[in-house]
Amino acid sequence: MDFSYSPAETEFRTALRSWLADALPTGWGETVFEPKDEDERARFRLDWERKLHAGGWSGINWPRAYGGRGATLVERAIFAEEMARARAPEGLNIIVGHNLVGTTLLRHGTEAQKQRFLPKIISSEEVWCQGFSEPNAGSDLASVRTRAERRGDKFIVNGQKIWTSFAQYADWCIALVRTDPEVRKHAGLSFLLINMKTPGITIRPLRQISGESEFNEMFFDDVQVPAENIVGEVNGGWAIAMTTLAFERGPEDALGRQMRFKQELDELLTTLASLKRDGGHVIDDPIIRQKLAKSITEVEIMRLNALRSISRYLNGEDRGPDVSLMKLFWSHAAQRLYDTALEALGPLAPLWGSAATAGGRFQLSWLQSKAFTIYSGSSEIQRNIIGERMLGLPR
Amino acid sequence: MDFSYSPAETEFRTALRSWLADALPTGWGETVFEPKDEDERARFRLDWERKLHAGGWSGINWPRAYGGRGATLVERAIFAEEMARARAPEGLNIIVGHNLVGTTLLRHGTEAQKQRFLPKIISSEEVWCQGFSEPNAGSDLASVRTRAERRGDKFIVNGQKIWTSFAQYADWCIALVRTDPEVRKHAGLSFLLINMKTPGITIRPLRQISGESEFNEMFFDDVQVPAENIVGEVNGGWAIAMTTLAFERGPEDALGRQMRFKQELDELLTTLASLKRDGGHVIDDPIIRQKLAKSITEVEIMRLNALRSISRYLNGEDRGPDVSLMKLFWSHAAQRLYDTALEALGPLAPLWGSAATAGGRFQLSWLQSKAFTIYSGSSEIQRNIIGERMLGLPR
Amino acid sequence: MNFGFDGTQRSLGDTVARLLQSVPALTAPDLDPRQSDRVYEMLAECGLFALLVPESCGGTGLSLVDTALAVESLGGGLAPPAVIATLAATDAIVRHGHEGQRRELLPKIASGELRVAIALLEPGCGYDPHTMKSTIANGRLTGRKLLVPGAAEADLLLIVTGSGGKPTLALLDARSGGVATQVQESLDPTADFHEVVLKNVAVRPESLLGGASPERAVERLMDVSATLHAGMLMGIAAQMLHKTVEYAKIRVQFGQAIGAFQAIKHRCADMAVAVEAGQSAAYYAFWAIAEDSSDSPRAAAMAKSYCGEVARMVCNEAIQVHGGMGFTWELGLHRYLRRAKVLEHAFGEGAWHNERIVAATLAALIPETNRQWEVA
Amino acid sequence: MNFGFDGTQRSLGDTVARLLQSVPALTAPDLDPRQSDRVYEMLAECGLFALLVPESCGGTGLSLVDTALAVESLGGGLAPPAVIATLAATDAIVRHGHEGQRRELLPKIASGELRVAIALLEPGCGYDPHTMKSTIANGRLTGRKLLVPGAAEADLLLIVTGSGGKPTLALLDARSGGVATQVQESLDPTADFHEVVLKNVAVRPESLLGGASPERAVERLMDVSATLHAGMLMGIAAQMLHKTVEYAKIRVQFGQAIGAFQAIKHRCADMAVAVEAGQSAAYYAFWAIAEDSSDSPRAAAMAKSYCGEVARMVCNEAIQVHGGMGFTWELGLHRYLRRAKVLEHAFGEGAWHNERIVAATLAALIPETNRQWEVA
Repeated sequence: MDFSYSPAETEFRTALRSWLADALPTGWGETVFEPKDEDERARFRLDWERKLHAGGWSGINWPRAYGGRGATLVERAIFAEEMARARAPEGLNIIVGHNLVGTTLLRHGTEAQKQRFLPKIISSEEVWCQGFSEPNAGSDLASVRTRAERRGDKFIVNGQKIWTSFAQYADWCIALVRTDPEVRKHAGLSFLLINMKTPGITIRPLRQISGESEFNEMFFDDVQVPAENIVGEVNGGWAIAMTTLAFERGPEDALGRQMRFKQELDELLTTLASLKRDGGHVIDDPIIRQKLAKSITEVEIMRLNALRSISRYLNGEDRGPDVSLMKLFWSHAAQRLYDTALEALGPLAPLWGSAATAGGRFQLSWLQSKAFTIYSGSSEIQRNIIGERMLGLPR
Repeated sequence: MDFSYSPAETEFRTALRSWLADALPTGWGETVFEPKDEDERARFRLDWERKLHAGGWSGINWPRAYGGRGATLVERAIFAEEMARARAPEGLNIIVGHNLVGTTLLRHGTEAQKQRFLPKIISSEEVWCQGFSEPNAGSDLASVRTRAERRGDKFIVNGQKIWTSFAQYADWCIALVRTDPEVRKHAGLSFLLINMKTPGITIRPLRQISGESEFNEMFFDDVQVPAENIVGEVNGGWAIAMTTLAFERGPEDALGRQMRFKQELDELLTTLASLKRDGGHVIDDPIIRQKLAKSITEVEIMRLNALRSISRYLNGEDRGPDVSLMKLFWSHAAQRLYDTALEALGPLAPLWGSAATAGGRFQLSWLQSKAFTIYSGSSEIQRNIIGERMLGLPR
Repeated sequence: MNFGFDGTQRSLGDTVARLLQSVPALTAPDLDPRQSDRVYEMLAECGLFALLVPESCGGTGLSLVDTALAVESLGGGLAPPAVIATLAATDAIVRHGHEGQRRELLPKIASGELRVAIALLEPGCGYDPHTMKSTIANGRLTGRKLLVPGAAEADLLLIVTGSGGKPTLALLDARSGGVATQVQESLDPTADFHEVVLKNVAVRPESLLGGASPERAVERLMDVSATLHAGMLMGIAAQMLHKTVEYAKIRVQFGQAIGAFQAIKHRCADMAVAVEAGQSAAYYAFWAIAEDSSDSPRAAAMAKSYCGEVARMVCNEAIQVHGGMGFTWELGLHRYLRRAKVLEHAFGEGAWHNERIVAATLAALIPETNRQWEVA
Repeated sequence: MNFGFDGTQRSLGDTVARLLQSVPALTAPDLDPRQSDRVYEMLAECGLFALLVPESCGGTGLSLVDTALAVESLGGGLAPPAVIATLAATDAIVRHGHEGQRRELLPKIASGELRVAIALLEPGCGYDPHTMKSTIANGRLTGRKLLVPGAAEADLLLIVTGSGGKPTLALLDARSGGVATQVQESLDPTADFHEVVLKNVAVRPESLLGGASPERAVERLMDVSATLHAGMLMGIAAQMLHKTVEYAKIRVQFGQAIGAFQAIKHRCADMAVAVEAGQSAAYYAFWAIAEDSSDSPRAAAMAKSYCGEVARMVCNEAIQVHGGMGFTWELGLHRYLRRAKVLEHAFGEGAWHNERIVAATLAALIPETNRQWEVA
């Protein structure tokens, strides 16, 4: 075990840190922030990703052949830390494009698919979305009903998807579709790459309880998909989707999220240090300090859990149910963090927007956090996976 | 809704209070306590029950015909409160004899059985134990295998029971036995009354994690039970056992337990008020006070939950899954209470016995509390009952 | 002794619940504070505001405990918090108003003609009425009040403030000179919160409540408000439990209703236990404050603290069991989540009331002299 | 950067685990403090006490992080806490002992010839070494120490005490004049706790640790001990998880293994998440104190607080899943429950360390001057 860094790793960190100092606007994270409007924010994040790419900091751990720089997993972790330190913006294409589509294609795509798609993911020229869940296939994902019928050199796709993040900004979609309705439900699924500009696709934004519309419903009406845009074999989609989900819940994702939670926790601590109530500083309230200590510890453990998984992969182990452990932990810990934030804000916690402490960011995050334990595989699904695949308990 | 008492109820309370003042030894609960030795304590409790009976305070809500005084449920509740106020000892025969056997016989016994058994329960001349669970029939109680074969005017009983409270002091046992192994498992059970002096019964004490041996294993080897000692019909035992369990978990039981938790909580508060640490009183620690507040509230709610159920019965409703709500609540709340007690005792919490704060009673109770969520129907079973029978969720 | 409600009490609860159900906008997903404009009038028409007014003043002459189920229905139906502010103010005037206030105001409150808003919170203060910065000096009240529900529509403001270093209650015309009211953005815009700025507002002695013991009037207002909030919170929790159980019966995954899975069934059972326990605490508090029982401050504190925790847990679990649908705007569960949160933070959160619970319990248990014992 | 253990580290863990398994009495149900008499010697024979001793003093010259898995095995195997007291004392002598102490004591510790007991707690005090009542004055130490594991068998006592108003460490012969040792009854008799009464015990200057900065030696001892305790707690938690999962696979009710029921399966999953998280915290603390990283006090505090909570939760759930068998004496789960509890209360409970975590975090995050900002 060794948490110290090699000279090469330290050099990587220094280079990134100095690049970030130049690339981010002056006053970033202190006086300058992301746009509030959702569409503007999406454009802002896409611009930021393109800037990262121009600087050579996009998809760093991908092979050089597809535009990456072949960075090690440790460098990937340093990357996450430095982004956190600089409070750099999140990306629009990171979660689906980089983490899901990229990694899935690297494992299961044909060489032609890799050549066609990977460079444009890394450059963020093409944004991706994920069409897996359906109204009746949520936790029970293998029940997807969206049909893809083979006609000549095309698949004809009909059906409905739901919870599609950023579909409104996406150029492409990975979709899990049913190609054989006659067989056992897991055995009749395929994995398609669908151009979002194809006629027959309708998007309807879904508002969340936070008021934002990160998610969408997607309707496919006789959508034509060229046959070469299948990943893997026909009816072999389930196993590929499982790879995708393992990356969705993996340490790369967890480190990115930890970055954001750490920023918000630090902001909470500095806010409470300056917030006065009944003549004292809120930060000095021993009851609140106990809860803060728990969140400080849990946010640190989020990072350590992710680093442990990365180290397991470095030491030759495969991705497995460890990703479910990680997701279950961070999702519930983050909910506790925002519950604590609102408790600490006290009598004025109900205020929203400009009148609220810290501009209402903790209230918004609190609302958003309610979804953490549901999306990307609900806590119930993660517990099944851990119980059965890791602990070996019977189904 | 009315928590005030009628003149008759107030008179009942006054009479009981003055009787208790006379009946309990001087200094009771302050300088005079129950014996520490388990056998001595059992005898002490039995003596106390007989004293209660002599004073006319035993089985007060039973019909006069069987030795009770036909008290109302409200008087029953006042009784529990006054016993708590006086820190009166628990009884040995209350939980099984009075609450389970008595109430079951009152509902399902023949007149002859009532005449024979009830007066001796109320007088504590005969102590009872409960032979329901078996090593392979715990949560899955309907799986009992102890066989009872009819031979002439007798049942011949063979098998093993477990978790039998106070079997070592008991004169009689209620037993759930299999009389028909061929039918569906719930349909082949009968409910027997077994004299513990019958040849063929062996008792082996089971030590609990607290070091005490409240429970036993019981082995039946060709035990002869007169045929008239069946309650209800042959193969009709399951429904009767369910009545018994509803009383085991009922408000009478809950009020008795609440009595003890309230005593211990008060003892904890007075202990912490006099306990000094680092120059201050432990009771002034704001972090500990938060946890104490929760336990104070929960112990009060235990009482209120029980009173609500009693009021439901008064208002004509039947006993139902409300008893599972009550048991689930008090068992977990009591565990939190003793966890809080040990936390509050702080660095010296590991001490035991005479060296420990308050003589180590909180440490013993903490150990004992681990069983609360398991016996009398585990929390998992209670949740099934509430989910299915109260909320109507599918099996 | 009977810890159950009688026919009249139950029927009041049902009436209010049905009436609110007839206004779909109340529980609609969108956060429009105006969607409930008509509700106050409807509730007045059905006699809600007359309940606590003595018969001699044109009311029904019931006690707070009679309203417990009605308040629960107000909570579950997402009635605006301004409604319970008027109920709490009615109790304050009945118990601590002088003859003039009772005679003049109560009949108009009973008929729905007068609405009262309660102003407690201030910037930089907690919930303790002793620490408020606003004060009455030389017959003038100056201060700044936050998160006052329904202040813009209110005819009267019941203001928790200080006078001569002691907490007091001033009952003022909302249109008095020097009163400025402005909408405040909040987590639950439908709670209709306002900031009220008070600048040298004239306060005549006859506008004060509580006569010679204004502190008792303030304490009672806090306890009554805490209890009413606890009741509202339990209404939300019961409603969330109900919706969750119904959803678990019809939502199918893996070939069966999700309510058959223990992961869901047992969670629903835990929600039911929490609702039962919270109701026990809330109902007892209603009884205790109605009877002015000596333990009523403690009972109110227990109810507010515990029911806030219950509502929080139940709302979170309700969203979780509803899965993806749970966090959509359209299903509207967020309305209950938001409302529960703002009620949790009104008239004392858990930690604040917990401290009061311990203090009250110790005061009853241990005579002050014993507190100084030491253990060797 | 590699947050994994190498072959040597893993093998050390396995060796200790196997060695302890060969002593069934260690985990037997009965609470006999003597059941583990031979264990100290066996561990010495396999070289455990040489690990932290520099090669120049006859040891293996490893660092604390190398012992993390071995400490976890000590926890899971219910090795007596006296074992880790000697390990913590070894670190104290290596880092803060003077040349004479190092040269004289370390070789004998390495060989198992010398055992060290650590005395911290005092009546009426908390965990803070600054508040101890025992003191050294005029070369004489007087005080009373409680819950000292293994004091009767120890050759040396490492005593946290005060001198000139500051915390300091005295390393004394356990048989010095004025030292009286007596067994203390405890929740876990197998932890072998003693009371140590010190009456005018002679303390020569060369018996002190830490040279010019004794406070740093005390702080380090607290952090090292907290971390070692966190490691032991995780050993218990991992062992309880393992036993619970194995039981859930074989115990049949309602016609299937209970591990198939979500009520049990999901609880096991939550236990696994807790164990993973606790190990993350504990392993990082081992690394941080081994490297003397600037965040090591915070890392140790996090590990002790969090792992105490994890072990508590996992032990409770383990008993629950085992049902009736869980609370029998014979199955012996109570041994782990008791041990976890006494370890939780040693070298700082959760609340105490939580306060340190917040203080350390704020100190790093906010320069002191900023603490005085006010919000309008």
